[in-house]
Amino acid sequence: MIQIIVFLPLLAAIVAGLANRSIGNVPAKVLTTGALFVSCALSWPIFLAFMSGNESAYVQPVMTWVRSGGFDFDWALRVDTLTAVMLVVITSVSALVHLYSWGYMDEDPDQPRFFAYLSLFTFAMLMLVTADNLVQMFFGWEGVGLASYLLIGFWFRKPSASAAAIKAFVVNRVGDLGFMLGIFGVFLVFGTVSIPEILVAAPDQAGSSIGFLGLRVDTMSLLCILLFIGAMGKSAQLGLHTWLPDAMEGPTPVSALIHAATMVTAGVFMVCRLSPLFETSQFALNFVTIVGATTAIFAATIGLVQTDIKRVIAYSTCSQLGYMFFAAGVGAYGAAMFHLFTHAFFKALLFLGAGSVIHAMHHEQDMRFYGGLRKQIPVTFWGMMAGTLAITGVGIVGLGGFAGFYSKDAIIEVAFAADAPYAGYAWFMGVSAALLTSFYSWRLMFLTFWGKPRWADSEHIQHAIHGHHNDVDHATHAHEEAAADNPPAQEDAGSAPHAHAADAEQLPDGTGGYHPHESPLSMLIPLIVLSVGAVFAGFVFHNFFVEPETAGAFWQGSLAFNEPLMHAMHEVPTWVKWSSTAAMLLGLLVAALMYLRETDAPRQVAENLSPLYKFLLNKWYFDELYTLIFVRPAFWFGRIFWKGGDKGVIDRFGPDGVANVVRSSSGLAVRFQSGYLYSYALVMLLGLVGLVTWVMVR
Amino acid sequence: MIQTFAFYLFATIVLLSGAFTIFAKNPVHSVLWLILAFFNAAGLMVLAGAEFIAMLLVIVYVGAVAVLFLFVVMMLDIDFAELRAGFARYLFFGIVLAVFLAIELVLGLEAFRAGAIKLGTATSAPVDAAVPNLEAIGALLYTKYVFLFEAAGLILLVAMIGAIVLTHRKRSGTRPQNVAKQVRRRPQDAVRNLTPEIGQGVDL
Amino acid sequence: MIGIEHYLVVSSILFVMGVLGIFLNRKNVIIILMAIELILLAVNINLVAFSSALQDLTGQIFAMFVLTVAAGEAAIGLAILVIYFRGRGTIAVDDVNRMKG
Amino acid sequence: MDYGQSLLITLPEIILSIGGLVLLLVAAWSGAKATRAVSISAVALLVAAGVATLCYTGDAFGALYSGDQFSDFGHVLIYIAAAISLMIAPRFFQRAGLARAEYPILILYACVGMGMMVSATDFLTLYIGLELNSLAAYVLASFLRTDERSAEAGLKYFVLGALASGILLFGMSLVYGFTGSTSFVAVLGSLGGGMETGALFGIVFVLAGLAFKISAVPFHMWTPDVYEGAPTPVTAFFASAPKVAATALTVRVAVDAFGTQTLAWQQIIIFIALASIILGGVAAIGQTNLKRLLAYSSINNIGFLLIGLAAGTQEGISAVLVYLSIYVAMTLGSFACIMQLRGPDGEPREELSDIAGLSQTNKGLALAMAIFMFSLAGIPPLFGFWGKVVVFDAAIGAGLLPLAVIGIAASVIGAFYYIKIVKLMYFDESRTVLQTGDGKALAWIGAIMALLVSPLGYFSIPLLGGFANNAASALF
Amino acid sequence: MSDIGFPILSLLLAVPLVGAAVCLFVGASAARLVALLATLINFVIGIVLWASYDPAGAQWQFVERADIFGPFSYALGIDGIALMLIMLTVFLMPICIGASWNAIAKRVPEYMSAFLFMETLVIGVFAAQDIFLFYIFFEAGLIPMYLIIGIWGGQDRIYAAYKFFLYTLLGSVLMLIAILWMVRAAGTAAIPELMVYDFAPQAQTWLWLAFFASFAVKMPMWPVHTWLPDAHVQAPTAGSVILAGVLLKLGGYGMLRFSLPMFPEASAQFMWLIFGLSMVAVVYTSLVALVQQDMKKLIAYSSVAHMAIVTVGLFAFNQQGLEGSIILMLSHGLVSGALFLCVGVVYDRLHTREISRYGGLSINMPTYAVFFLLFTMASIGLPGTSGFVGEFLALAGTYQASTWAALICTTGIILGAAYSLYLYRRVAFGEQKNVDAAAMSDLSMRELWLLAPLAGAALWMGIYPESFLQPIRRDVSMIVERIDRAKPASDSQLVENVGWTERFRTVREEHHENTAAGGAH
Repeated sequence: MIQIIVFLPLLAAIVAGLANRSIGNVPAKVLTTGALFVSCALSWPIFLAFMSGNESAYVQPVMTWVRSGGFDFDWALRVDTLTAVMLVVITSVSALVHLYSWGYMDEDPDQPRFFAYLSLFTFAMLMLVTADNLVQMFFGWEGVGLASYLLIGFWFRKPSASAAAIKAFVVNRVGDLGFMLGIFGVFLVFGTVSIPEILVAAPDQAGSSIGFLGLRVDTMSLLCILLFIGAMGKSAQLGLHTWLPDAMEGPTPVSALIHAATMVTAGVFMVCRLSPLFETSQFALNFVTIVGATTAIFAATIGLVQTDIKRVIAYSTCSQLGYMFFAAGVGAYGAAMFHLFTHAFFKALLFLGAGSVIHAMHHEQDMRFYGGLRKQIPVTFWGMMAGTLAITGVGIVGLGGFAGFYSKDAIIEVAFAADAPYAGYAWFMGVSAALLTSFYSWRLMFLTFWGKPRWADSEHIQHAIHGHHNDVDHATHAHEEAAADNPPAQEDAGSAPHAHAADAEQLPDGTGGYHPHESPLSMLIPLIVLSVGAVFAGFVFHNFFVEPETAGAFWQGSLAFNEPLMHAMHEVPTWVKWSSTAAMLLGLLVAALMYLRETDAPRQVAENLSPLYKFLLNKWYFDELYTLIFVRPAFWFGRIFWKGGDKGVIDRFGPDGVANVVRSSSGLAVRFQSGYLYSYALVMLLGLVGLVTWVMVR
Repeated sequence: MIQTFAFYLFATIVLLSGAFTIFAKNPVHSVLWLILAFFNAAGLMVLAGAEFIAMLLVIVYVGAVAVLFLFVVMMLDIDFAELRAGFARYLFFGIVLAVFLAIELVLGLEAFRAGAIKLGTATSAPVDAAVPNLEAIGALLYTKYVFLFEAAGLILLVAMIGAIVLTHRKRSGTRPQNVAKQVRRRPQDAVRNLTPEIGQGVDL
Repeated sequence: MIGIEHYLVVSSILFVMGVLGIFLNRKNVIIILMAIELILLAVNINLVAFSSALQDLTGQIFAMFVLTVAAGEAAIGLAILVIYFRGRGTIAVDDVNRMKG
Repeated sequence: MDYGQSLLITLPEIILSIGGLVLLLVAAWSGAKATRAVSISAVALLVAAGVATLCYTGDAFGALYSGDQFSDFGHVLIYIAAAISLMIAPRFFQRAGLARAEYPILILYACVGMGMMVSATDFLTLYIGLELNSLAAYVLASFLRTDERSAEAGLKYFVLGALASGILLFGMSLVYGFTGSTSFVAVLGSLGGGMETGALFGIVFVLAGLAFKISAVPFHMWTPDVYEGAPTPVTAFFASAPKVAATALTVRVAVDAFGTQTLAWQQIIIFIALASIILGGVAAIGQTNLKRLLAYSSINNIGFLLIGLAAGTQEGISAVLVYLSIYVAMTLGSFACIMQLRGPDGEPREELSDIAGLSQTNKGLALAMAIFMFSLAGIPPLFGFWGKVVVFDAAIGAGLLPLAVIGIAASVIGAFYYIKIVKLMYFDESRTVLQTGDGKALAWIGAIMALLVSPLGYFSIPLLGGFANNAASALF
Repeated sequence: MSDIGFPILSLLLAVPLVGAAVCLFVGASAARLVALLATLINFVIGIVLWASYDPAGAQWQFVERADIFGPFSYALGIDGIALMLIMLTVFLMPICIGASWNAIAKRVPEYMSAFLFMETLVIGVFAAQDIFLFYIFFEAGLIPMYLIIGIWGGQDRIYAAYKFFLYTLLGSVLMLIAILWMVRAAGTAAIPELMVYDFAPQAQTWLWLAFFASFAVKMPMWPVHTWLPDAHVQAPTAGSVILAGVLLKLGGYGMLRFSLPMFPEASAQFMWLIFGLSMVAVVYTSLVALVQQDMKKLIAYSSVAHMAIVTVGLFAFNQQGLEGSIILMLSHGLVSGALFLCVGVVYDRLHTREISRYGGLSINMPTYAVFFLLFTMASIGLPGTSGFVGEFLALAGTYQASTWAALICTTGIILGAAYSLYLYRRVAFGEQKNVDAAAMSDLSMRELWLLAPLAGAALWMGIYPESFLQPIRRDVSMIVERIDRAKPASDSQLVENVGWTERFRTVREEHHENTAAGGAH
């Protein structure tokens, strides 16, 4: 059964990908989507079986892979609780995204390719979560990277899309470097890369030391940190996060599936999967905590000022991943997984909702050109609302709430409860980030759905109105989007834009005469389904994931479930329990104030705090920094090595130099052969005298 | 004593005339100096008790070789004035080198060593005082060295062939008398009558 | 008897003189031929002197062969010189450099 | 001394001498018409002499002449080379209007001289043989007497050759004086008991004189000019048979006469070997004339040969002989190819630029030439490589590792110009349309030599190696 | 005689040789057919060979031997490593012929002949059991390659041909001296016997260096790599394929067959030299590749970087490193060859290799783009492709030997991704900037048939590498066993249960001990 779940998407991807021109669009779409729904349908029973405790972990071998002097790893599918959770997340979201894409990608000429990529991604992700050994996990790891690359660059005519695709791949590879070294180290230390065996053997190695780069370091800390670097890359944590916002160049369903629900959570999954390993190194856990907590707040600050609807959600994702990590860092792996689970639903929902908005707004992604869409696209609105409520963690302590309320608040509480060294920092950051999350989420909602329409100035809308639009026009849009990517810094998110107003037909209502229409059913159904998830997932599943009494049985040891910690979480003071709710309310309040009441306030704030605003708008200048210290020097050194090194030194003094020496000495020798008898005789005499002298002095 | 005096006389003249041979500006003079050198060398050989070789030297070199040189010098009709110019180019370097070699040789051969030079001991063809030089050489030449003697003959043969091959040429420019042709010639072949028109000329 | 070393010195100097004659001469090939004869003369003096010192006739035989060969050599040399002169109209050493490099 | 036995042992020389005389008479009577017949007879004589040489072994005329296996090897190789030089010649001289019967006769007498050289066990024999060969060679070099270059070649060859034989003679006289004998055996014995400086000088002078004959640096100066100026068949002859004779002679002198004073000459040989390899390689790069280039190539190859000699072991000598055989095949083949190049007017062409694009006009010729060039460069799988292997192997066996390393590294320089010829033939476009092919003899000889140095040559290794080993063992 | 009662290796050598001879005497179209036929027959023979090879049998199989002279003999025989490399050769050869089908228009018979001759030589290198025979085959490869580059190459073909020829010749002549010395010292020229002969450690040092001179150039290692970009750029497509696919493997094969088992102590002594050069190579050439404007040059530089990983793997002194290196060599042979083919496909259409002249090829050449992507991914070692298995194992082995080397060389996966994807982006993505490039047609059937087998092989090797690991396992473990005695100390030694407080303490003394034991630092 598990084989079908995993390989059916692959099969579909291959068929749709290779035979796309012979079978046509619709069969390809049907095939891939159908395959995913089958997978999904088969996954839920597995999950339910684990929930009911009827099933225990097992491994389904597939094929030999590599056997190299004890470095042995095979293709095998491991199913346990952790996998089961991921299975349902992946297959469900993926199936829904496939369905959604029917509508969203309807106008695209390359649909089979798109669906093939999506299915390929799903396959790789499934391989990742079912991995029995680290290398297969790495296979999935890189496989999803490939799919992500392909999907980000799906509209490959857009320069920005292909650039973003490369960026995603390369930055991920930086993380993979750590992952690979981690695997090597694991093999060196344990003599195996089989995950269960490592987890069993790990405690024995606690406290041992190992050489690394001439240093002598704690073995387990080293291994965990190396592996965690891999997780940082994939999960876009601080430092390696820069690819994620750019990845929004891909079609929106991709953002929903890959860059929100599944792939980016692979890092969290990995840390949870290897939680017994991480448990042996407090240092590594501290590292995870700090990175997670910092990312949570860092990404949230950037999210505050972004104007592109997808980018706001992307930073939100980044931030939420930070939550998951610091949850894992303080030892609450269950909570991390729980947040992963719920987040998958509500973040996919948000993205798909955003996609629906974008679809309705004719590929305009700038929120400054939205406004008042509440009535135009109600289903989308309500879906987005559900997502927002979920992500901001709306709920009442003791009674219940949306999905985020259970998962995110659990994390914040457990951070407070844990006695890990940096838990306090994590808690504070968590609460602060919750405040910011609430603010930017509501800002998004208010800018999009409330207020007056501000569409008229959007070039996309202008295009639509003036009939310039045609079906294969994404690339053209892309250029404009790229141009609009970096709006003038002074221009605040909330203020009415005037950049493109020149030739706009000024209608009083700001619609420019454009009438957004609701998305087709294929897009709405996923929204609705996910909304259900966003609303109920927390309530339904929190017992299994985090409740100390029941969760232990649920996890079956597939992650290091810390029951005392979970107990402690329930024992935190009441103010702590309310703190996140309070933060959420505060954020909502400020957002409402700024974007519903005093619509001029954002601009004033931006002007008053101009340096900070610019700093945030430019994403803490990470891209600029990396360009400065990595990209430019790489090219610079490349040119130096090429022109200066290869040509200027090696060739010049090597082959060319030798050739020149030989050639010039040839000239000399030839000149010596002057043709004159006496010089010939002289040379002979010289030789004779030389030889005689030599034998005399010897 | 007289031997020593004669040796030094001969030796000095040999060396001097050798030097003049090289440095003389007129090749004819060179040849004459060379002849002088040969004569004196023959004297040195006589002193060493090799009468036959000494005579041979005079006969072969002076009688044949040197005359050949002289002959060629004359025959080639060389503009001697043009050849007068000096040595230039490698003069200094060459002399230094030559002197160096000479010094090395002299030193190396240990002519100035206190004791006598230690030569090898000969066994192959000892000199028998009773047998005259000429006879002894003849006896050796026609027995032990007969093979080489014949080969030396071949050398002369090759030299002869070579000289002929290289220098002999059929004179194509000469016009020898052909009597038969002259006799066969008839007037009607040799004479023809023409009546040229004015201004046309005659076509020969 | 005159010591062998005296002969050796004379022949050495003569030999070197002959060699000198070959490469110091720029103008006339005939002189080169004569220089060669000087070298052979030096060798002959050497051989005869050794023959006498060793009381061994081989040296004299050798000298005889050298003489023979020298005669042949002179003939060939002059023949070559003649055809060279025919072709070029000169026997100046400086002109003998059609081929070089 | 048994004259009958001696005469049998020297039979090859006698056959050639008398045969030569007869042919001379024939030529004198019939003039140029007989050239062809004389040439064929001369080849026949060489074959007969070759057979004769293999029939009898032993010392002849006291210790003047030795008909051992070493000399057999030398004889046969020389006769083969000479025969080929005869076979490739007729058309060339015909075209030059100089088809003369003296050419084969001079070759025959040169062969007599060379035969004496390789068999010499006495300095007297050595000298006579050498001079016989040299005098014939001087004449041959200037054989195209109306050609200025030919005459100049002859003149240069003569003057420098006479100087060299003067040096050689002076050395021999010293050796004679300081050892008391001209016989190799006696010299060997005498030197075994210690050595006077005079004898040492003798050795140096003798080696210098011989180095001239094999055209080793720094006594090589004549080589390019003579090779260029001499008629091409003569150049082919110079590059093959006399090289064999002189090398064999040098080997014999070094081993048989000076073998007890190895240290005295080993370093000299090493020096001139390396100098030859390097200079031969370097100077060839700047050449534009094919014959001149091959002259430098021969200098280069002599360097490799001398490495085998420098080893001074039986193995080394065997290697020298193997190398020599392969070298003869390569060099004769190359000349056979060059002689097939003719301009539109039928005149021989020998400039490097003439062969540009040859592979398009005459595939077979270009292929053969390429084979020779790669072989000369010592690139496997061509047979020239094997020669280098045995030589360097011998050097290593004698513990001369630095020599081997430097020598082989310097061989790369040589490769530079060999592949330049290949480049010209294969990569460049032809500028002049050449007539190629000049009779079947040349084509056949080129083809056979190409086959010999092609990988098929490896099949001859057991045979060649065996002969060479036997020959070398005769010296020890 | 061989295990199957038939001199199959000789047959493998003879078929292309005969083909080469025949080609010289026939016309262009017949020569193409002859060449294709000969290579296909050889491929079939290769499959038979693989099928008859018994991984559990004797170490050397299909042994043939004929003494020639002294220690020199015509001896053939293969182990698993050689088998794999021979398979690579016979697999690539028909593809090369196919790639030259239309691209080569002038002097076709000679071209085909040169290629077939090359095949014989390369197979000979892998099959030779006599060290002289090995050398002959090894060196002889210069000739056909010189001609291929020089006659059928691009603009600067003559410079490139010269550089290729002389560079590699200089490298290998020193090896010849070493070989002669070894044969003399060991008294045998048989490679199997030499592989178990213990040379004195001092002698090993210079012998190793002599071999290194040759193999480093062939490999090519930094800084003697500069012939490769020139040779690749100028060579015709099939020439590049065979150069990258097979000829570069000769260096690795040599190290595997000679340097390591014959000179274990010297190998250990020079481990840091290898590591140092390789580390430089990975970073240096990757960065250089990043700034290339010429497609072939870029791929050529990437070859240098990949080969550097091969060398570190080889000198890691453990099973993973060696096996990884071998797989990486095989993989690189397939993938690099395929990439050159991909360049050739567009070159045939537009006659330029300048990257900027292309763009947006995914639009008009979708199938091509898919293949190109696949090979790009295999080149950067995406798991599931052949490149991954090789790189991963090699680096895993390296990590055990030196964490520094592993770290630096692993950066190659980042840089590799950067330059490869950057290339792909400029060629296949973006707008169609040039009208002529946009008008190019997609892969023809012939081209598809050339690329598809390579793609299949690359995936097969990535997904089920056991097919390729199994035959070499025993041979590699024998090498590992042999060199184990000289294994240098690693800087990644595990020390059990040192106290928690000592973490991140720099233990300089210990470090120095390690390096001292590990040889030159």
